[in-house]
Amino acid sequence: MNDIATQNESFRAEVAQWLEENFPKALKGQGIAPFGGVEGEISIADDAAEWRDRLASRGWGTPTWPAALGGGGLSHEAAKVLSEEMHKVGAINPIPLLAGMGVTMVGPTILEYGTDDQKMRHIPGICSGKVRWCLGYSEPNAGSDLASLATKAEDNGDHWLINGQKVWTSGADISQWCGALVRTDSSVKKRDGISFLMLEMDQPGVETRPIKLIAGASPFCETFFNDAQARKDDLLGALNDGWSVGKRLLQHERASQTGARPASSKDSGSLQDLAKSYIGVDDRGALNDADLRGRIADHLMHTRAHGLTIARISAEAKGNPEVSAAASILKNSATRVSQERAELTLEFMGHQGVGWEGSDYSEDELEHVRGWLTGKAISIYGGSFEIQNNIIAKNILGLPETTQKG
Amino acid sequence: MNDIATQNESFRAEVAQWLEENFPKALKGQGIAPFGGVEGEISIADDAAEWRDRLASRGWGTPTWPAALGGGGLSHEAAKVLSEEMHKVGAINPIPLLAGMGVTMVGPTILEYGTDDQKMRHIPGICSGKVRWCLGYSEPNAGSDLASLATKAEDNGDHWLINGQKVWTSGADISQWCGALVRTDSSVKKRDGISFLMLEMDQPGVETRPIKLIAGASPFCETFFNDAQARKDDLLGALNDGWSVGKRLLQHERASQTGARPASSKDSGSLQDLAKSYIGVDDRGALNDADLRGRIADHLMHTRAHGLTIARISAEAKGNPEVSAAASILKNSATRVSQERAELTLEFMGHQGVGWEGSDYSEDELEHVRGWLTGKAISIYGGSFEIQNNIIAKNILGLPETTQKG
Amino acid sequence: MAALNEEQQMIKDQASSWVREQAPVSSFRAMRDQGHELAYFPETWKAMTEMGWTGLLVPEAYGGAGLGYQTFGLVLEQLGRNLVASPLFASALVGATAIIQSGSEAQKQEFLPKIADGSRLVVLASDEGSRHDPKGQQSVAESVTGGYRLQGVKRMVMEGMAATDFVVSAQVNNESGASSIGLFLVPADHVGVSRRAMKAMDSRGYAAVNFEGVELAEDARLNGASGEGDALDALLMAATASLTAEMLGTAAAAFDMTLEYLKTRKQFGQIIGGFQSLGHRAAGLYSEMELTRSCVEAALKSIDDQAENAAELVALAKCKTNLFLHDMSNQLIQIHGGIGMTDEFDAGFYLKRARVLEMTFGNASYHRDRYASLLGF
Amino acid sequence: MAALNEEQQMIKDQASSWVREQAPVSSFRAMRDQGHELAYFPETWKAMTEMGWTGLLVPEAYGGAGLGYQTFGLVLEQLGRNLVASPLFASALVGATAIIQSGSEAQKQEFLPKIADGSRLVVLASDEGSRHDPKGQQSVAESVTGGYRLQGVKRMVMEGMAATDFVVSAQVNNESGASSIGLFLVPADHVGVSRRAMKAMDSRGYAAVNFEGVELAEDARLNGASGEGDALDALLMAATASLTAEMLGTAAAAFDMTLEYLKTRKQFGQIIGGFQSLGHRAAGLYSEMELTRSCVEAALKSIDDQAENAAELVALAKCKTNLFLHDMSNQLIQIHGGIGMTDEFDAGFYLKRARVLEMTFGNASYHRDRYASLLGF
Repeated sequence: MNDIATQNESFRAEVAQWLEENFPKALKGQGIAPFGGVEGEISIADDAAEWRDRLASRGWGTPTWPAALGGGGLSHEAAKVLSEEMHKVGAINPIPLLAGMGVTMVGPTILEYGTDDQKMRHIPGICSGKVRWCLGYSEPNAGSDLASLATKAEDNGDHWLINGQKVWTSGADISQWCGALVRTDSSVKKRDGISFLMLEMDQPGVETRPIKLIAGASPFCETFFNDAQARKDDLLGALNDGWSVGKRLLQHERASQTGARPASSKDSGSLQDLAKSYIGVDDRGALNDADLRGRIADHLMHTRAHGLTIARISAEAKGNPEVSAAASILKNSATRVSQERAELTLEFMGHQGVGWEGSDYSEDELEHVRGWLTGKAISIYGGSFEIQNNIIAKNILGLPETTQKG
Repeated sequence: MNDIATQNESFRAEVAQWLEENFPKALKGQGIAPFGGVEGEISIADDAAEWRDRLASRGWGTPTWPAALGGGGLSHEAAKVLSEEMHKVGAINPIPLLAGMGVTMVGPTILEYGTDDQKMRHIPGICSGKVRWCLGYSEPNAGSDLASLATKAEDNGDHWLINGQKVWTSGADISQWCGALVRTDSSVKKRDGISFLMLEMDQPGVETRPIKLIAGASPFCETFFNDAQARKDDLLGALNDGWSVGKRLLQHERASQTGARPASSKDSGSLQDLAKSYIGVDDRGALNDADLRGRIADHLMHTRAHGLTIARISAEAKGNPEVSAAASILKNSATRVSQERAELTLEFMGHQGVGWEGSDYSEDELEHVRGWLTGKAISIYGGSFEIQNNIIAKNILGLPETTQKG
Repeated sequence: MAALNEEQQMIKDQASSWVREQAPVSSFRAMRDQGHELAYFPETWKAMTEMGWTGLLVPEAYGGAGLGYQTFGLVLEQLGRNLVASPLFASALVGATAIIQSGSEAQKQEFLPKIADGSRLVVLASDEGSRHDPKGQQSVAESVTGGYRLQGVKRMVMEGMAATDFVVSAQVNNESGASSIGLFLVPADHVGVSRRAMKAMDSRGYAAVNFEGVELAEDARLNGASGEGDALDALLMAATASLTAEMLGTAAAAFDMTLEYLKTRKQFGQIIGGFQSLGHRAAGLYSEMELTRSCVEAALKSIDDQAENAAELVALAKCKTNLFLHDMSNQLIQIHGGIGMTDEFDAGFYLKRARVLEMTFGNASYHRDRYASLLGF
Repeated sequence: MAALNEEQQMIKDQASSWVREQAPVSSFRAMRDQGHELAYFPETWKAMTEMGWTGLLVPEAYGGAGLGYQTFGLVLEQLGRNLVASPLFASALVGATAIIQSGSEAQKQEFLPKIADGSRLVVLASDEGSRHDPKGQQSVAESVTGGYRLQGVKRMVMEGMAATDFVVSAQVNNESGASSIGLFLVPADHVGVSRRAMKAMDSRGYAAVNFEGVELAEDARLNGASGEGDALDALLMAATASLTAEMLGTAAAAFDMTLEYLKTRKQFGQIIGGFQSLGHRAAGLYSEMELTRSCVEAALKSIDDQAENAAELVALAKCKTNLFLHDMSNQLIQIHGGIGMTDEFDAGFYLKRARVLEMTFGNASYHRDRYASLLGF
């Protein structure tokens, strides 16, 4: 066993003991719902808050971030050990959930582009799980074509003055901070006049309005800026260079979306067992609907291929989950896994797969339906299915650009 | 029964009697192979020639064409009656096969665009089945983008002088005449300087070279024009207006391709029976491969939907098989039917579906394989799959053009 | 569109303009938002009655127009376009068909005029478990002196809360001991009948109906024209063929909305319909719609003609409309992007309705299997 | 590409440059045009022997390198790229595996060194009818005094004309009367063995081999490491996993040719790869190739590791490579258009080879069914 391996094993023992002493067993297997009807401040149960604070005190909510800023200062290997040990005892890290876009997207981008002052002011709050971030990207007329955004930030001497409207700001109504792409120069080509600005949500010039979706209530908001303000020194990256900052942030997003998520949080059992429970099997144990059986097998094979590909790409990157060009491939593949699974589930549930509410349907069945609807967005947000294919064609395969530059 | 119906029924009786007296029973169900190793002149068996000449004497090889030009002068209804009666006795009309592109494409276009003199000179030969036509369209660097063709025709006072190269001239080596798109003005936009020229193949300036395909020998040729000549009055349509003439001709081609053809001429039995003979059935009579069974069912449903659509569109056009915008839909749908059928056939034949020659494979099996390969061209020629989709998007749906004009 | 005769053209035009003017999707939205118990507006139903749609199928002798399924299909297609909610399909088509196909003269006289004038709603109660499985009925009609005792639970009964009468399918034991499936007319207020609304995702009217030892007279049975075993099968064929017309309308409206969006939405400085991948996708969907329409029309015609190959054509039409509506409803959302995900926009209604329609009378797997069996493989 | 160790990287590089420089597709074309009896060039085989590929799997004790399937897969992938014809797969992989997995010490000593030096070609003779159906063997090895009498006809035997020895599968009756499948080593020149070449569309070497009352001694049987019933299954798993590496190479080359064409061919005044529908198609194919590669590598690793889930991973890999190679070979032709249809261009070779590879050791339906069964549904 080499030195690093020895270190990891001793770290593993340390983590195990710490968890034994600090993780409240009552929270075993429980996440902390980040969404859903919460208004104003995030309030969570006392033992959850306690667990959050203990984890944050070691920096383990954001294990690979610098210890000086509130992170754990761990190597990727050590972080993997931590994650494995937490998984063993059913401990879920609540901080990425609580920090909104803070841990997965804004934080890594601040660490990369931020000034020392910005890091000191913003990173510790994210690491603590107490400051929640949302993102102001899309606008009603700037969806996939983000570069045509119109929300304006004017330099008002000692602050930025912001006017405009964003949509799909997830969790805007419960976030303390927002990272927004704003137009700071209208005289140049679309991408060139954009900056990345960080601003507080709790101010008179900011108004949020939740969006109801086809699946019902949602975390998404419309967000209106009417003379909202931001500090002069809360521009992330250079003035008018927000496009590259924002694009980098989206790569972090894509990387975080490459794992296929189940259509419903209850969706932990195997798809084939669930299908069997609705359809039954013949005397050789095969599903009683040969056609559906073949399609479920195809789906499960695709799911497995997707998982093997994540593992392979991660292994090739030697454990360092670097943002890579493969992210677009995995994003589309993850989309297919999720949406296909949801459609198949609906299909084999049959009459029980079209319920909306009421006692005729089990809670699981209703959740499958809502999850199926919610999941339709996966191929739209974070760079639509079509946009990912453009990226693959152009960036990976080197084919000529087919669209005008945004 | 109205007047027209009465007329049709009496015509039906006339046809039946004529067939009884004139159709050689030995030719029942036999076509006359238009392709395959034939060189120089078309030579066919005596009884086939006799049948061709008898049919031509009534103009019934081209039943709806004007009687004065050698056609049958029949209404579409009467032509349908003729076709039904011929089908009943197994009589196949050899003239479209013998005339190459004459009956299906060149003839209708001459009838539409030709001068009286051109009609008198060219149509009777087509109706007789003795003059075979080929088409000079594609060039090595002008495939789907036909308008970029480079073969040039210069006005040499009393004749046109032609230089250049064509490819995919089907049957060029056995045709007497060629309808070619040629560039007559290089100074204008690509489409605007093209003319449609008719020329004799049997002259020193024309050389043909057969193309071997992935399925083996083929009717296709490369055709080289080195100072070939054409009569001044054999320009079809106006000078430099060949694009619209040629496009119209392609619409006739597309219309003739909308029926799905079986992958192999031996492919007359039902697909499902053939599959059963290779795979067997279970005790409820279902194919022993449930997965393949579902895909064959899907294919047969698509095939039927395709057939119903041809019937519907023809009924809507009140029996007049007018060239319509729907041709592109039907072309792509026919392609799918043919290619899918060929792939499924190969698949269920298994080991017997990968043979190339020799006694280990039946003649039918080998023909299926060759037909499968030949059929790969269906989605390429006559306007590729992609070109048809462009046409549907633009001409039927009214979406903006995505490609630069050819 | 098949060539229509003058009467059909008139009925189609009437339906088309009524739907456009009187029954926009906003009307369906209003009904959904109110959480209306019946899941349709009585005034909608009244208008349909006045236009004579409730009597389209009913023979003239019983107060109807005596027209066929192709004609009814024209109306259903228009209704499908705007997701118009009413018991027209459930009663004036399915209920009427049951009685026309299998009713005695007395049953016809009692029910058909009232179906035609809209005063009685006669609907089919057949499905039970999670899958459409007409041969697998668990409900039983036991022969008792003077009639039958009916026992069973039916689910996803269309317009089951509004119904005045049910056509109930159940296993009946023959004298020989073999069992077949019979159809029975049961008033909704009969002793032993109870029902509750089921809330499906398409916000339409469904009920779970319980038949608990329901005592029926001999003449409650629909004996069937062609032997008792075929009554449910014949009824489902006509009902399924007709449903595909509504599905086609729903899918066609989804296509039209999508095409309109492709022609107006700009991204990256151009109309998005000019992006070739979207243009080709639209071309593919349109082509599929054309093929589907041919199948729907052929299926309806085969019912009118009582054609020998009707069973094949109905399986074909249902499978094809299922597949097309499935793809089309997904693309409706995908191409509209974020706006398509919002409840404020109508796309979600079409998506939810699509899945219910797909499942109704058998999903694609069901009809694919049926088609293969009918073709003998 | 999985992270390779130094030795693997070296072998891969060697294979890659040898294939590029010494075995272009034109070499396969020359072999096809000559109608070569063995369907490979002896000098190709000699070169492979000299590079040590014939001994890659053979344990060091028997004169080989003792490397694993992942390493062999690297070579096969490169060979697949240029359709290199040789008995390497049939003998040095399949034949060697049979003996390594199931041979006695004596059999190993007799055969392995000669497989490694290329002097003996030991190939599997198993398939019989038109479908891959290892459980449905019709060949029978009857127990007779002192051994077996073998009777059967094998078809599509890879490199069956060149083989010096066959590994023949056949039903054997146990003492209990139950039957299982056994493997037998039979010299090609044994009395009762006859063969003729089968001309398949990929122009590779196949034979139909007839075993007519072939008398075998007891020790002709490969007894199998883990019970007699599993020998064929274990052999087919390793062979199938390895074949997917070759298939991946073939598909990847087809992809590369297509991509190159997309970047150079002009139509309508622009590079055709700039047409979005083609760009997206290429993106889809590339993505599918990435997923397929992961499955292939996992399957090979599972064989090396003798992993418990190897059967699942092999079914997964074969199904995925079948589907991808199928699509890719069709798109190779479609995107190349007319030129792709000509025999002068190489696309047809890939298309024809693709269908043979798809069918070999089971088509997609076969492995889809197997995967579902392994997952218990």
